[in-house]
Parts: sequence; structure tokens; C-alpha cells
Amino acid sequence: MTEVPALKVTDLCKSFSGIMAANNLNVEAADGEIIGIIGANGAGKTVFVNMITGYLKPTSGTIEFQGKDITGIEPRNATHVGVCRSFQVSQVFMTMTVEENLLTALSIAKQDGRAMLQSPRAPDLLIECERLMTLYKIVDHRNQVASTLSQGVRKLLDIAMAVVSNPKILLLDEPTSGVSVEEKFGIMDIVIQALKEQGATVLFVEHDMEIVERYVDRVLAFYQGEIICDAPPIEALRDPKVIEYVIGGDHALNTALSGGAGHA
Amino acid sequence: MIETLKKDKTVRWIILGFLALAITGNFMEAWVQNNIMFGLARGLAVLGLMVLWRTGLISFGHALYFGIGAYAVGLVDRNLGISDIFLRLIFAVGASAFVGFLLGFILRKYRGIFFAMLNLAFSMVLYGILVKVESLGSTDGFSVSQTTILGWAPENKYALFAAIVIACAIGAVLVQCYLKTALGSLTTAIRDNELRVEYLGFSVARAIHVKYVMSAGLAGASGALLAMALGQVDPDSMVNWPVSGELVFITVMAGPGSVIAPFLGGVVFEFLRTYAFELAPEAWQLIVGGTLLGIIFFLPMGLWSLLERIWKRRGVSS
Amino acid sequence: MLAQVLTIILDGLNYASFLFIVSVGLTIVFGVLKILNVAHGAFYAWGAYAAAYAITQASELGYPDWIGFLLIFAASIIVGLVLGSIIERLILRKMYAQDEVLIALATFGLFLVLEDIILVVFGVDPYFAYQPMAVLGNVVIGGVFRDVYSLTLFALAVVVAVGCWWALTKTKWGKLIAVVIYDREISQAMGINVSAVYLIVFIVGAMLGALGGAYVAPTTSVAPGFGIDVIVLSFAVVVIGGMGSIPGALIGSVMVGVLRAIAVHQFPELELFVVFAVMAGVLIIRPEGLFAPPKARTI
Amino acid sequence: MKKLFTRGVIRVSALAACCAVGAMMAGTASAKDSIKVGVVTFLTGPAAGPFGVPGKNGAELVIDAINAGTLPAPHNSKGFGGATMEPVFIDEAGGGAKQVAEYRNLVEKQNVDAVIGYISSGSCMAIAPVADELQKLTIMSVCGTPRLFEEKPRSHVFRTQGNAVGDSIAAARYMVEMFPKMKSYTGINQNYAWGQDSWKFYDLAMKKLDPASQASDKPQFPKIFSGQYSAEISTMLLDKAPVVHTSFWDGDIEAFMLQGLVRGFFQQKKLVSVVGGSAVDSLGKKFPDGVVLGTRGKYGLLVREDMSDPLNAWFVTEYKKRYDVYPLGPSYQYAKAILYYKLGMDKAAKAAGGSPNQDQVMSALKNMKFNSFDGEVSMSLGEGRQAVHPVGYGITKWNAKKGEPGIEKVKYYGAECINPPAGTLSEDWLNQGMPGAKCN
Repeated sequence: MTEVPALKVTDLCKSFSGIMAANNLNVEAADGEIIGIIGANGAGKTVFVNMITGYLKPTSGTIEFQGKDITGIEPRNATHVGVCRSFQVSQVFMTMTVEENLLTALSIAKQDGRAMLQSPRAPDLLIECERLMTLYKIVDHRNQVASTLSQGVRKLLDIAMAVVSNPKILLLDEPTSGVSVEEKFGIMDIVIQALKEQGATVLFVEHDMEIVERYVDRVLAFYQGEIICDAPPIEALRDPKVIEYVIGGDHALNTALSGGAGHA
Repeated sequence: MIETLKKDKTVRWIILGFLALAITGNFMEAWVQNNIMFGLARGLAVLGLMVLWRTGLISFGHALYFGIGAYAVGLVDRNLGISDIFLRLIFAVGASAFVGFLLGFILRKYRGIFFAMLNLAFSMVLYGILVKVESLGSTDGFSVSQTTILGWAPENKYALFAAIVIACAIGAVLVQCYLKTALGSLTTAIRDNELRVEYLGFSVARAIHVKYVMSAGLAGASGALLAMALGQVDPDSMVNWPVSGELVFITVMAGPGSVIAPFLGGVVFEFLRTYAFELAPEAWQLIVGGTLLGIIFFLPMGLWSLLERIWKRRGVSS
Repeated sequence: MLAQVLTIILDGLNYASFLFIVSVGLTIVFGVLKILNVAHGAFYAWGAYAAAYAITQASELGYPDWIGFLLIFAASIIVGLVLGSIIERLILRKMYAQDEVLIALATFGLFLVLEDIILVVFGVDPYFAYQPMAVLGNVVIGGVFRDVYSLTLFALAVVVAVGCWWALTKTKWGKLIAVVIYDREISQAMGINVSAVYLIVFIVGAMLGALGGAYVAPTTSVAPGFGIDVIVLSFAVVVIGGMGSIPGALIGSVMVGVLRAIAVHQFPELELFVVFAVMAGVLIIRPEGLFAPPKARTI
Repeated sequence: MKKLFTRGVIRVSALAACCAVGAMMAGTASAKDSIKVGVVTFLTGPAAGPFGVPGKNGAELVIDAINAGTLPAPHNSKGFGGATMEPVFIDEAGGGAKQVAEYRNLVEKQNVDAVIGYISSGSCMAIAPVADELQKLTIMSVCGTPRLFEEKPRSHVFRTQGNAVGDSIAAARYMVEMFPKMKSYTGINQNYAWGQDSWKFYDLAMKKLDPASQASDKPQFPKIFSGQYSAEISTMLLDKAPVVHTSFWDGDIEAFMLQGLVRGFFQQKKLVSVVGGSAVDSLGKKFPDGVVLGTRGKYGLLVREDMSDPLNAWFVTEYKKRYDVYPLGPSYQYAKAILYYKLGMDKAAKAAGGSPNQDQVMSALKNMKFNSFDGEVSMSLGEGRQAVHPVGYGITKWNAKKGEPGIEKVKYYGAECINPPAGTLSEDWLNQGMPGAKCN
């Protein structure tokens, strides 16, 4: 780990009319690392993700990607350098089918003028689309219009669309929110498996401690715009501050731990 | 691309349909020919509006470009004596697309009702200028001399009719090609989800700008052809807000279903107005307005969706 | 010089009062129902026709001239009630789910229909209902005769502005409306009868549109096509001020009114241009208008 | 339900298509003993009440009388060259481009034999080139811009109304004669061909007739049909010029008068209204006394009481009988255009010995001199296509005895006193100081 980190966030701050939504955030992430971001509602998780992907401009501080300063970059340029994201509420093209969604995403991701003037159904794109659909196990839904998909499948599509340009860093904002309990692990298995194959650094926001414990290498715990804990999951989830401010009380802790243990 | 075009059913229909129209046009009664000519010319502007509509944008001010196209023809005729259809079209499309390009930098940031209203504001600025400036004909406008084709002055209207049919066919095929490209498929994508398009790495503003300039150029061509067909330009029938309203009306009436729909819509509108005018010279607006309401209520996807339903039913029953 | 400045200001305020009364209804309807109502111009024309008809009839029947003032208000209330409720209940209510621009287009269709029904009902001959204007006479201000009626227009605009402000901030209904503006769905969930709020707001908007027309009727010839120019003018005012904002409509009217008066006095050829140039300029700098009302967070 | 509706729509569309085909077929048939003529006038919009409808009434009255042969001698022969006229009325509202489209429909769809009408100068300028292109005889009835025949020679267009030049020169002559002490003048005119030309020629004529006179530097040109003139009235009240020239017509003149009245405008300013005749009747007693008023010919208020001319007497009486109001300028103007067409048809039919073709009718119409309801008309300008006739002005005075509007100090200026000789452009003639003008 001597080379530059994939992501380096230094003293990042964001205030909304005086209220600090992010206060002196310092984070480093290495290549291929999988990091879970936890915190109560309003703790600043999404603000953090939004700043890194350029949706919000930080008030101060810097964001470096592979040593390059990408602070305040436009979302599309974040994508260009290799920082992509998914959304808490799936952002897909609702009136298109799954296949059309991916084809559109793929043709944009190619990033060259010629591709934009070609049909999105070009043979190479079709092959790539097929691969992604298989990888994310949505191939059965290929001709289904996005608005009719179940939440889980829509999430998978959302993430599949986020990775079309083979990002170096992927930020997933609550990949399992709105997904039924039965589907959750299935989805995360698919996603993490797929992303590991790509070798991307992943940061994902998650409320479900079972998922955090099972999939991540490291946890960032947020509280009132600050990172109160940055440690491996076993440590982090036992940290008293995290228990008090994030997980919330003994009951939650016990459930989380026993559930986590059960799966482990 | 050409391979896919050859396979494209719509392109085949456009070529066949417009070819048939160009041929039968010669045997039509003059007034039918006229109405079709006006309708097709207007259809070009509607085609541009349809592309915007598919992107989720409606403009209440495209009479601006329609008017620029028409006045460009009038002015190059009056001041430079240019009567050639190609030169006139080049000036008209160039002028309207250029203005669209400039205003596009502002307009591409706006959506929904703001986009509609800002367009209206710009078109009314032009109206305010035209109405007041005597050298531009003020309220009266001025007449446009007969159109020639590469130095040949045709004796009857049929040549212009055929030229307009061909121009519209070219416009329709080009737009169809455009919609079939990845860039074109962004229309629906942007309407559905701008955020996603941005995060896929494409500038929504730029995509909208491209479409906006395209729609401006098409509206300019439309106004130019109509000015040549009518032989007259004036602010009230070319630039005032009801003209923009009419264009949007035809767009909605035609429906977003196909690039052929705008031309169908334009022609239907022209006949609707002619008959309404004849049937009730004192209350023709009532008929036109009532039709508009009826379409919005019962055929929100326009006449084209009606045709599609009929075709589908036929397909199933036979 | 001073006389001229005074005259320009008075001319501007006179026009501004007219613009404000017409556009305040439009802006209220937009604020609450999110509808850009092109048919507002038709309410204006209907108000003018109804008032002019009533006043000329009353005059022929020998009633005193001042009765015209009562008729102006009666006409606007009746037109607003009848047209407003019919249109909201029968047409707009079925469209709220649609795209706002499509609804605007539907109101354009309504405008065309209502315009021509005027011809059927009232005929093409112009109406002259000058009695209320004549009975008030004139007064010299700044060396220029001004009609008192136009000055009362100014007073009416102030009354309408204060009335709207009072109704929206001091009454129970006003608070309900504020909640509905803030978030339609939440207020529905809270048990507010949103449908009734919509109906009432639309009727009030229609009444104000009709009042504008009715009050202007005595000063001019009420003839077919009466509402057509008013639409874009009031659009301009509403857009300049910020769609849905009453103080915005006030400021927008004053800006347009005074600028137009300056243009007429000093640069007559810019008269029409100035209104829309201001509108375009404001939209470029502040697309939401000078006084955009607060919006609920949608993300 | 939806299916039912769709089916209904399809049936209706099919029916509409059948109707369309039927209408096309019907359009082409036309018998020899009847002719179809498009009559264009304002049926909607602000100009319909004061101009369009009186014009339509005048046309209808005279068409019916000619079809029945009940016009007074010498015009009492039945029909138009023996044929009965079937008028098709069309609305003039909307811009010039719309008028062109409707004109094409009239000619090519309805297959009319001729088109008569047009009030607005904007319409006339738009229609004239199309009339020549479609080669359809077209008689303009009201519009006044001199550009119609001075910009370009026309092949199929005629105009039975004298142009704005005559109206303006007559107004200037009247002012110089009656109010020689009022040296400066301003104006309020609509900003299109008619308003611009009216002001331009009034201004030119005043400068020539009284070199000491002076125009204001702020003449007002509001948009036609704007209806609100408060700021314009203020501007003119602040202006030192005692005379205000206006060529307002349609609803605008009435709106202007009403707004001016309460502001004491007419006590302070001498208004010269070129064509305010329509407002005099509609405003009745409200119309101020002392306005210098013209009607663009021997029409309306000027000749209402004058029963010496049998044609005028017939027209006023019959019109009043049928419509219960007095005929206005446009009524005369439309009646005149219809009569002119009849005379041309009669003459051409006689020469041809049967139904004349269009060329024969046109050559009969050219350079014609005839007596109309407003006296003698001579088609002497524009290569025999543009009428000249006397124009009169008077000063309004309420006739308390009859309870009707009245006019006094009426003066007529002969056609040759206010129009350039054939072949000379109006502007050149005025700039030269109106050489050869024959006034008595």
C-alpha cells in the first residue's frame, strides 16, 4: 500500500446555511477496498457521497482520486475519471426496458463521438449488455419496462448502470433500501461478487448492520457530519460511540451482533 | 448506419409515402395541394418540437424560429433579390439555427414551464421589434416574390409543392436517423432521468442544446417554406404567441409516436382550419379549440396512437 | 419637467394597477394549482362583456350611472363563479395528473372556445359602458387632466393586494392554501380537502381575471378579441415577479407599467418591446422570478 | 367503453372524409346563370362591429337589390351581366399570411368568379400579389394605403376607394382653411401601412400648404387594436401642439374617444379624425362637438341628410329600413365595390353578347367612370384601377332637435384637388407642391 490511495479525502466540510452537514472529514481508501458507511438519518452519509461524486460542491477541503484533485468536479466528469455511483432511490430510465437502459448507458459510457452517432444496438454493445445482464442476474427481465420492475431488480439495474464505464471507485447509496428482507443478501451477493471481479474500490451506505458486517473490510461511522469511527467492522460495531449514536441502544446491538454471528 | 437505415421500417414508409404524395400532388386540386403544402411545411417545425417533447420539453415560443425563417426569406428576397429555394433555405435555417445556438446557452438550463415561458418571452421580443420597426414592414409585413429552383422559374405551384415534399422527406429521414443513434436515444433518457444521464458521464445541457438548435433550424426551415408557399410574411401570422400555440397544438395532436406524425398532424390541422373557417366563419376558433381539448382528453398520445391502434387491431384480426 | 415625471409615474401606475388586477388571479392559480392558465384571458374578456352588457342595459332602463360600480363587481363575481366552477370541475380536475405544459395547452384550447362563445352570446358589435367613468369626471394633476376612474383603479389594485395578503396570511383558508402550496400530497394525507381548495382558488382567480376586464370595460370599447393581448402581458408580469407570488405580481406590474409609460413618453417605438425584454432579462438572471415562493424539497 | 369510443372516432373520421370529398365535388360545379363571389370583411375581432358588419350589410343590401333588379336607374338592370350573385362571406381577422391562405381557398377551392372586399391595408398589400399570381379579379373596397398601386403595377387588382393621400391632403386643406392659426400638430396613428401613410401624407401636405406649420417630434404610433391609450393621451396633452391628427378606425377610435373624453382632451386639442365616422353613431351624444371629421368620401354622417342624389337617398332609406341603423362609410364602400363589379359585368356582357370572360370584365372595369351611392367615381389612377372621388370634412355638432349626431361646415374637395395626376407618385407630387391641382 505504498502507492497513492484510490481516494483521499482531506478536511472536507459542507455547510448548509450555517449547519455543518460535513465537518472535517478525512478518509483514505485503497484499491479494491470495500468500505461500509453507517450512520443515523441526517448524519451526513449521503452528503459525503454527493460531494465525492460531484452532486454537491464542498464548502472547503479536498478530494483526491489517485492523487488527482477532483474537488467540486461536475458529476459527469467524476464519471469520466472513474468515480461512479448508484442511488438510494433507483435512478433508471423508467419508460425503457432493462436492455434499453443498459444499452443507452453503455453507448454513453463509450465516451467518443462516433459511438454517439451509432445505433445503440451496435453488436459490441449488445455483447457487453448481455454480459452485464448475466453478471447482475437480470437477464430474465431484459424486455421488462423499468417502471414495472420489483425494487430489488431495479436496484440491480441501477448498480449495473453505474458500472458500465468500469469505475475505479463505486459509491453505492443504500443498495438494499426498499428491498425486501429475503432479497437483500441475494442482491448483495451478486453485487459484491461482480464488483470484486472488476477490482473496484467500493464505498456503500448501509443501515443494515448484518450486511455491513458480512461484506465490508472497513466501516466509517457518521454522526452529525463527523466521522466518529473508522475501523474494521468487528471493532467498529462494538465501539460504544457507534453503538450509542448509530446503532442505537442495546437491543439493536444485540440483534445486530447475533444476526451477524449467525451468518458468520 | 446505412445498413440499419435500409432495415428501418419508418424510413421506408417515409420514402414511399412522400414519393406517393409528390406524384399524386400533380393531380390534386389546387386548394388540396395548397393545404397539404402548408401542412407539410408547418410539420417541419412540429418535427423539431416533437424531438423536444420526447426530451420532456415543450416550447411556447418556437414561433421565434418560425418567424426568423420566414423573415429571412422575405429579407433576402427584398434586399438581395434572392429567389432560389436552396439559397433561401440556407439563409433561413442558418439564421434560425444560429439564434437557437446562442439562446440555447441560456435555455438549456431550464425545464418545464420555465423553458416554455422563456421561449415565449424571446419570441415576443422579436414580435415587439417586428411590429414596431417600419423598415421590417411593422404590422403588415411584406410579400415574398416567387421562388425559383436553380434559376428555373416554375409556372405552377406543383414544383414548389414537390420541393416542399422532398424537403420534408429529407427532414423526416434525418430526424429518424438521429433518433436511432445513441445521441438520439438520449431524448427519452433525458426525459426519464436527467440525473442518471449526468452520472453516466454525458452533459444533459449539451444534449438539450443540440436538440434545441435542431428544433430551431427545423422551425426556421418550416417558416421559410411556408413564407415561400404563401408569398407573404407578417408578424401576426408568423411570430405572435398564438402561432407558437398552434405549433404546440399540432405537436400534441399528432403525437410523439413517429417522425411521420408531425406531417400528418400539420396536414390534418390545415384541413381542420379550412373547413372550420368555411363552416363557421364567425366561430371557427370554437371548432379548433374544441378539437384541441378533445385530443388532449381522449387521445393524449395524439392521432398517431389512433392509427397505431387501428393497425394493431388489423394485425390481430387478420 | 416635473410635470412630465409626475405624468409618467401616474401613467405607469395606472397601467400597473390594471396589470396587477389582471395578473394576480393568474399568479394565485399558478401558485396553488400549478396551472399556467391561458384561459385567464377569456375570463378577462368575459368579465368585460358581462359588465359592459349589464351597464348598458341598466343605463337604457334609466338607472343612475353609479349603479355601474355595483354591476362591475356583480358581473365579475358571477363570471368567476360560473366559468371558474364549470372549468375546474369539468375539465381541469381530470387533468391534474398530467404534465403542466399539457394543461397549459388545454387551457389554450379553452381560451379559443370561450372567445368564440362570447361572439355567439354577445355578438360582434362593440359595447360602450362609459357611464361609471363619465360619472366620476376628471381632475388636474401635474398640469394634465386625469380621469378619476383611473385613479380609483389604483385604489382597487391596492384593495386587491391588501385583500389577498390578508386572506392568505390572516385567515384559516389562507393557511390551508399555504399548506397545499407547500406540499399537495402531504396536505391530502393530513385530511385537507385539497379538491375544495383547488376549486375555491380557481374560482377566486377567475373572479379576479373577470374583475380586471370588468373594471377596464368602461374605459374602452369592449369588442371581440378583447382578451388576446392581455394574456401575454399578464404572463410577462407573473414571470417577472415569480410565478405564484403575489408581491411578485405587484412588483412585476409596477416595473412593466412604469417602463412602458417611459417608453411611450420618450421612446414610443420601444413600447411593446420593452415589456418582453424585461421578461426575458429577468428570466435569464433569475429564472424563478424576482419573488419566487418557497418550494417543498422534492429529493 | 374505450373500444366504443375508438370505433366512434373511426366512423366519424370516415364520415368527415366522405364529406370532404363531397364538398370538393360540390365546389367545382357552378351554373352559368349564377356567379359566385367571395366577399371578405371582418366578421370577428375588434374591427367587426364598426367596420366589418356595416360593410357586410351594405354588400348584402346591394347584392339583393341587384339580383332583384330593384336599384334605382340607371343601375336597375337585373343581375350581374344577367347572372345572379351568390356571395361567400369570409372573415378578414388574423394576419396577412392567414388572409393569403383563405384567399387561395376562396379562389381554388370555392372557385369564386371574383373576390370583393378587404378593409385593412395590411390585408390588401398581402392579397394583391396573390391575386395577380392566381389571376383572379379582385376588387378592394376599403383599404387606403397608396402603396397598393404605387409600389408595383397590378394586373388583376382594382380599388374603388380613394387612397390615404387624398384623405390626408383634404384634411390638411380643411385645417389650413378653417383653422389657419393652429400651426403645430401631433398625431396618433396605428403602426401599420394605413396609419403610417396617413400621418406621412398629412404631414407632407401641411408643410406644403402652410410652410409655417410644424409637426411634433413625438407623434404616437401604438399597435393596432391595443385599446388602452392613457399614456399616449398624457403625452399628447403635455405636447404644445394644438392639433391632433388621427387615422384611427375600428374599435380603437371609440376607445380613444372615451378615454380622451373624461380627460378633457377635446377641450384642449383640435382632433382631426380622418375616418371617425363609425364612432359618431356608436358613441352618440358622448361624441364631442368640434371634432374635424372625415369619412373618406361622401359617406355616412356627411351625406345622411342629403337626399338630393337619388342613389344616396335610396341607399340611406333602404339601409335604415333593413338594419334599423344609418349606413356607415364601410357600408357605402362595400356597396360601391359591388356596384362597380355589376357595371363591369354588364358592360362586358353587352360587348361579348353573352357570359363574358374575366379578361373582358377587367377591360370593362378599367378607367370606368360611374355614379355610385356616393356620387361620381373615376377609376383614373394606377393604370385605370384606382378610384378617385371627392373627399369631404366637417365639424361635429350634436343635433339636439333630432337627438342624432350632426355635422356642420362640410366642405368637399374634388378628386383632382387632392390626388396626383395619373402616372405621378403621390410623394413626388406632394414634394413638388402639388402642381396642377384643380380646386374650386
